[in-house]
Amino acid sequence: MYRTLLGILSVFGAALLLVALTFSKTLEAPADLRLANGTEPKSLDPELTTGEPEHVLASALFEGLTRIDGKTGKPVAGVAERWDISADGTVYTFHLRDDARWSDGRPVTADDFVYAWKRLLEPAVGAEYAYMLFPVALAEAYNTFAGHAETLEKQLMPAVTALATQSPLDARSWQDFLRRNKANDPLRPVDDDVLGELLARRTGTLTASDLATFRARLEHARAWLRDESVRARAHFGVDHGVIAKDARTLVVELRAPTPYFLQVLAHNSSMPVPRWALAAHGDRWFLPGNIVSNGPFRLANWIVNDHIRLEKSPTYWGKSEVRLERVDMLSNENQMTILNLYLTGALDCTNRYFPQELAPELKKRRDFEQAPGLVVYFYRLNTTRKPLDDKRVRKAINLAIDRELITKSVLGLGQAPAYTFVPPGLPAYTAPATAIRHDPDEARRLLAEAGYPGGKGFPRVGILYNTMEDHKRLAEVVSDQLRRTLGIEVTPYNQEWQSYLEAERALNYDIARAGWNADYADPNTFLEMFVTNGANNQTGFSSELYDRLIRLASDVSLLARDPDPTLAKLREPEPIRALLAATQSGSPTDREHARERLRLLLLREAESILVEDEFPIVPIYFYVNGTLTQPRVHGYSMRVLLDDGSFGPNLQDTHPLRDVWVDPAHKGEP
Amino acid sequence: MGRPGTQGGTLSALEAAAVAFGVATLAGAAWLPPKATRVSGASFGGLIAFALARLAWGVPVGALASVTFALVLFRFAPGAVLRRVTFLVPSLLLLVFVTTLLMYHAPGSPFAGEKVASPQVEAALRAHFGVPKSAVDFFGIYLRRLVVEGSLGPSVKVQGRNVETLLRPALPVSLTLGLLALVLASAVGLWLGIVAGLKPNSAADYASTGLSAIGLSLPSFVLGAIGIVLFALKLGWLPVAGWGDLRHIVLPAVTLALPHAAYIARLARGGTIEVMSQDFIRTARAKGLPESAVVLRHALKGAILPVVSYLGPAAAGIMTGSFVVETLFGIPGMGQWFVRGAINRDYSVVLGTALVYASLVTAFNLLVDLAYAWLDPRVRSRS
Amino acid sequence: MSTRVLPPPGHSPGARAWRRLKRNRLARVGLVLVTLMALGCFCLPALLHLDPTTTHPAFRHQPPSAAHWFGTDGLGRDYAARVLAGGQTSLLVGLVATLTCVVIGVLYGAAAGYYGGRVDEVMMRFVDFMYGIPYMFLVILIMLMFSESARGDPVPVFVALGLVEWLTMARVVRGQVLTLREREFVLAARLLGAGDLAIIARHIVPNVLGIVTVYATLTVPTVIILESFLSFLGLGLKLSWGQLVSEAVGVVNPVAVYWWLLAFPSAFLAVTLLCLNYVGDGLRDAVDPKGH
Amino acid sequence: MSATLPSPPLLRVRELTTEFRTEDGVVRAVDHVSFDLQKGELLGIVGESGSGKSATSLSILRLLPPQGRITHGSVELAGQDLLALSEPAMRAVRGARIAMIFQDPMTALNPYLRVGEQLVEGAVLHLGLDARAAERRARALLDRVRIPDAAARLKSYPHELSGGMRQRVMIAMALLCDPELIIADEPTTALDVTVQAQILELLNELRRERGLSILLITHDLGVVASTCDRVLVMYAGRVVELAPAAELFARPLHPYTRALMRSLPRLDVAPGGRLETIPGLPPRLDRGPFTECSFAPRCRFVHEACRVAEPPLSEDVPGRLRRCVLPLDQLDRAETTAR
Repeated sequence: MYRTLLGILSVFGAALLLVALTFSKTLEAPADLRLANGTEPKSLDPELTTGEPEHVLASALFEGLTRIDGKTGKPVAGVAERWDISADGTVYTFHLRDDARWSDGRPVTADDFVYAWKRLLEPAVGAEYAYMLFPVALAEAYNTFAGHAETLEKQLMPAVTALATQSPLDARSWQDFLRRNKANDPLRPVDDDVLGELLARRTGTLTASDLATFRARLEHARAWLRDESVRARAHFGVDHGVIAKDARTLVVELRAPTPYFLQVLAHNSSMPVPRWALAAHGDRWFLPGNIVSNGPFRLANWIVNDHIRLEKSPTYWGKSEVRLERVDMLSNENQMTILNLYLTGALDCTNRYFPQELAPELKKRRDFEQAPGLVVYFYRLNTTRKPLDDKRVRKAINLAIDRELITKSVLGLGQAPAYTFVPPGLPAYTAPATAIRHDPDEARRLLAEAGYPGGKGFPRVGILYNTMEDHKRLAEVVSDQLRRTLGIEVTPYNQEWQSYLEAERALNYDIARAGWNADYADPNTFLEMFVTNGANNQTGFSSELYDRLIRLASDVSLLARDPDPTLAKLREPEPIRALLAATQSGSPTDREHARERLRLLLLREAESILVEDEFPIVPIYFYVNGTLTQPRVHGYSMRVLLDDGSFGPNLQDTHPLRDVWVDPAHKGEP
Repeated sequence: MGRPGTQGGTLSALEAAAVAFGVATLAGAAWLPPKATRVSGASFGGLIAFALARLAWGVPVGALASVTFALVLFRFAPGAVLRRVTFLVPSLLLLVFVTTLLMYHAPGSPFAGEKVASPQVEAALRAHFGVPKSAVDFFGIYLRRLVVEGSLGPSVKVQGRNVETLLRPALPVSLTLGLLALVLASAVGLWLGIVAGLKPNSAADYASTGLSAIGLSLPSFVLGAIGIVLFALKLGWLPVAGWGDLRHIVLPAVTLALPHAAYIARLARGGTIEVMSQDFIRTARAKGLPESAVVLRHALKGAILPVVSYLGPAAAGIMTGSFVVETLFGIPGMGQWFVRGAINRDYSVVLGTALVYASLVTAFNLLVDLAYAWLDPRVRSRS
Repeated sequence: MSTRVLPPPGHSPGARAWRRLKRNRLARVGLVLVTLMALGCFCLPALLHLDPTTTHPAFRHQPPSAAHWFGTDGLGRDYAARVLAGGQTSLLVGLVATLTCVVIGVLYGAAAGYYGGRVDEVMMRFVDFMYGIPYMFLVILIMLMFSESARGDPVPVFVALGLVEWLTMARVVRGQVLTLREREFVLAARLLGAGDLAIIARHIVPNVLGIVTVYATLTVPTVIILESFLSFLGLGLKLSWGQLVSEAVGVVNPVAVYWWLLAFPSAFLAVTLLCLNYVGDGLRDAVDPKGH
Repeated sequence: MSATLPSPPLLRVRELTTEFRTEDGVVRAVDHVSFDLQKGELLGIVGESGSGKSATSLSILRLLPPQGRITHGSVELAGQDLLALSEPAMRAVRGARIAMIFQDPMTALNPYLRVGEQLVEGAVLHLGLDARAAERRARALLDRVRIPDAAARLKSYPHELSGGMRQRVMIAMALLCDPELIIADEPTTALDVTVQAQILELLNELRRERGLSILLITHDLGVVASTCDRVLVMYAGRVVELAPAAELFARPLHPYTRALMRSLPRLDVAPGGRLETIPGLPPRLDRGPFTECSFAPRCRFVHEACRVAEPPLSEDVPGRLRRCVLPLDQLDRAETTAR
């Protein structure tokens, strides 16, 4: 029997030994700053990352031509020490710093950028953020045209051939066919009026000859796309688009003037990558031991699912400005854990990862800071499904929701109720008039008009959200409001992320929660997605005018060709007509200025289609970002310094680590 | 359409046939004659040893080691063990295949991001990560990687890493936590249960019943949350979450152990009461043995037998229960991969964790069976 | 004759078990409490006109009061209504999943035990194989597969939980059947020419019902706990005790203490699970006084 | 009674009363039982199951299960009151001075321990032997109880031995510390008939060889007849008759003893004759205290006097005790008419 006891004891001993072994790892020196950084980063490859945690890390490890300044939130000189912009705003010449160095001591050269950008745009690499560089000439062609040509050849053309047997075809099935085959995406870059007319046909029928024309035009489009792609591959990075003049001079040619381009250059997608490290380690080049970086920090340690340790880079050109020696970025998604870690002093900054449900309580604390963000929270309505295919129903839903109550009592962080789609705060963009408001009586009237008086006969609809407590709470409130105001049965239900994405894309939902985060500070990032069959549209919403407005906004010179048909359909054509005239006269700066204002007005007209006529979406609120930060941490602010010396909100919630410091006097304080 | 998930729940004929074949193989192993079972058990054992040894020492040494191991198995291992091992390999294969099918038929692809990528990007990613559109093809690729390259495949969602590199640091963490919880659960459960069983209806009995009640009636994450409030937030004795020093392991291990401790206490109490009512205990007392000797020498073994047979399921429960605790306490263990892999559709991660879990559970069950045989001579002589 | 010599109690095994169960104080209390709990969850909401879904965001996080016995949650919903409604689904999931697992487990176990030999070995190896699959994993995958069409319907959860919990039941039943099939009455039935199905249905199944009842009683709490784990991962039911408890655990913090959010559903859950466990234990002792 | 015997008894049991708490109330399993056991004597205790024989033996060793309690009486071993001893002192008696052999050697031996381990522990404990000496002693004893290949058997587990072997191991275990008294509780019940005889023979041999006193508890009158010096008959927790074995079998004085004997197969009765059974069942002991003769409901000689009160034990024949009010001649007469 004593042997049994001995056995039990030895198991005990073995377990303890294992514990000891696990913990015998060398302990790190304590960090100056410990930040919550959300979920475990999937990659540190600046070109391939997509998530917020990865973005934060990439911005600390790498530096682009420009970087965002922590104080002003504006792009300032990064690897590029200065730059010249051509008079028409389409050619940027960057002069790289002499002392910009990789962490292995090599200089950062213009070639590194050319290499990185070509890599970003290389279709086989599969970078999701490739489109960030699309303002650069040939970039889009380089990245997508070959694929588009292939899609046309392998998918769309055989499908059209097969469809030809069913002609004549009514326009509804035609649009259905186009949506199913995702026909618009590959054809969007193709400038062909005949194709455009056929794609946009929503009434009448399509005859066999229409389809034959379409097929012939597709053949043309395919050939054009292929040729353009070949051209782009031959010239991009060599003598067109982006050119390394010498080791320290980089010339970038843009397709059209892009006011936010310097901002784009600070984004991780256009940061340089060390080509020798990639060659040596393949897709593991960013792991500890392999990584070479050029930013203010370097990677010291990476404990998966626990934390990433950054330390100040000794080769960074601006190292005298970097005041943090060691930073721990915690990988944890559990908001309550993060809050509790913060409150017990194990964390210096919660970032946005605190429980939203406690927002009203946390708001009262002095170490809590907040600022509106460029994010809109909305519901997609599936316009292809009954009864949501009726815009009166969609409007009724929009009117039945009490956004005021939601932002004040459910969210409570000071979020603004959203009656339009584009978040406020973007310079020079003013929101259009909107029909969305809280009006239960009108909502009931509209629903009755649509044939569901008092909700009678209204089929049960679901609100789909991805699994997360905050979305759940909101879906429950919204469904309750709809139920009580309209008398309709609404069931909130969740799916985890990947299923949810799948369901949204396949239009396999009635109402679906969504959020959209600005890629860059411009309304285009919000409005572009609702073009007909756009990949991110996902509502089935389709409006010819909307599509035309978005296209015109991307190149306002197109409007000058034949303005009247478009202007006739607009709500406020007069200011647009005036600006159109201004783009053709006056000084180049005036013209440039007029073009920009015209662009924004066109986008505004597009937005008004969403919120005044069609309602494919239900905007709910505009985000407020907040954080709890220990008082000893400085430079981690939700406010930025504006040009006029006053402070404004840190709209994109960016906090470059190089500009953060810790007050040593505060050390030791919990 | 293109994405695997949209096929819904229907199995293709090929997939169904493959599952049927797998089940048949598993069944066929039961009809192997003893000699063949020895051969297959030993060779499978060698195969598994090779898979592990190759990771540690590389192919040539690994091969040598595994051949030696197989020969040793063939020569010395008990038939029952070899029989188990014979079933193990087809089981694991079937497990991989069935899991692959489930993953492929679940909606959503691993390549869907928030912003829609073009079909070409997805195709490039599929080719790069070796995740074709058909489950059967994927199974083939996966097996080839496993057998030829000795790799569990690249993670789709955590770029630049193979599943084994992800799991290697996580496994000791989970094993430490799990083993500690198991030891804790056994120690506390046995102690309470035996004390309670020796004196039913005494204060000790009520105390242990009370503890079991708590352990049985609340999900572990509630216990963990209460622990956090009490010991981390109110008293400040222990950290809220994280991993790094010994203080970090206390709350998670206790949280994980408590429900099992409760169950073990119940089993041990029952076992003790039963053993103490046996005739041979009276015999021992009639010899004039002091009560301590009666309990330690004569009763303990019998009392812990039901507990031992529960250890197998308990180990499985602790391992699969660990991700709740790991999530709650932010511990970088296996469980997180397991859940996140399934939710992200990170196919290789899911299969890798499933394989590791299944092997661990099987190995532990085998150990438990051996321990049982060691403790109970009657079982030993029967097998 | 004298009253001293009593005839032996000539009751059926079922009646004897029932008598023993009634003598077990814990089991008796448990049975009463569980019954009360079920009655409360299913009848009280209708009687008291409690509505678990109507939100009043302005009145959120109210501590218990006369108006709201259990306070209100983060959306101002009456928490008593939610706890009771959650109880309905929790009890239902326990019941339905257990039924599923009983049906599969009894059929499978009976077949394995009855045919024995190699058939038994194969069937049991398959059970081992299933044990080898971490059960949570199976649940997650099954739920993922159904989540699209189900829209939060609890049925996939029922199915998923039933599908993973039948293994133990199958093992227990098989063990019983292995001994039963050697018994005289089975041999007699076979000599009389009864077919396998008839024997299983008429002789085997009724004789394992006792032990099946016991394990079924113990499966209910297991399933309820399992569902709470799923809820913790966001994969569970929309409104169940497990869901409420895991939501409450999500707001455990020192800033604002909403104790009622955790206390009430936990208490209901704990009492129910405990009672079910005691009833199960009592049943086991009653059906099989010698234990396992 | 003591006057008829020369030396003071080894074991002296007086008014021993043991009660059990059960689900249905308190049961008096042993009810004022008194008897003496002389050195070297073999006393048999006979009775149906549930008559209190085993409870008596367990009471002597104070090994009652937790729900049992000795409520009254005394047990003296060589003049020392065992019931007054402290628990450690009592442990020094168990195994060393009084050893016990249980009914079912299958369950009485610990299945998880080797025979050797179980054998030697008593010797180590009581005799202070070291492990090797204890093992030598155990081996010698196994030889003595005629277990072949004793050394190997020490390494065996109980389930590897046959029933008879196991009982021999039990006997060896009992003999290990040279006790003065062995209580054998139905030592042969679980064994084959042929083995039974061997075991009884062995016990008797050992008694003679070592001057042991043995208390043999059995329900088997045949066993008693062949081995015992004196016999105590118990019914419903009480002594109903006590007599030297030969006399008891020649002329049982209590209707219960007579009924018991008639239920035995006998060689002096023509084959084919029917064995008798005792009608009814023993009383349920939870119904006490007795207000009538406990055997009355089943007694074929029952009359009014039996219903009035419990009859006392009386020495109607010298050297013999019985608990019956029926005059001896009436009993004999009734017996012959019944035949």
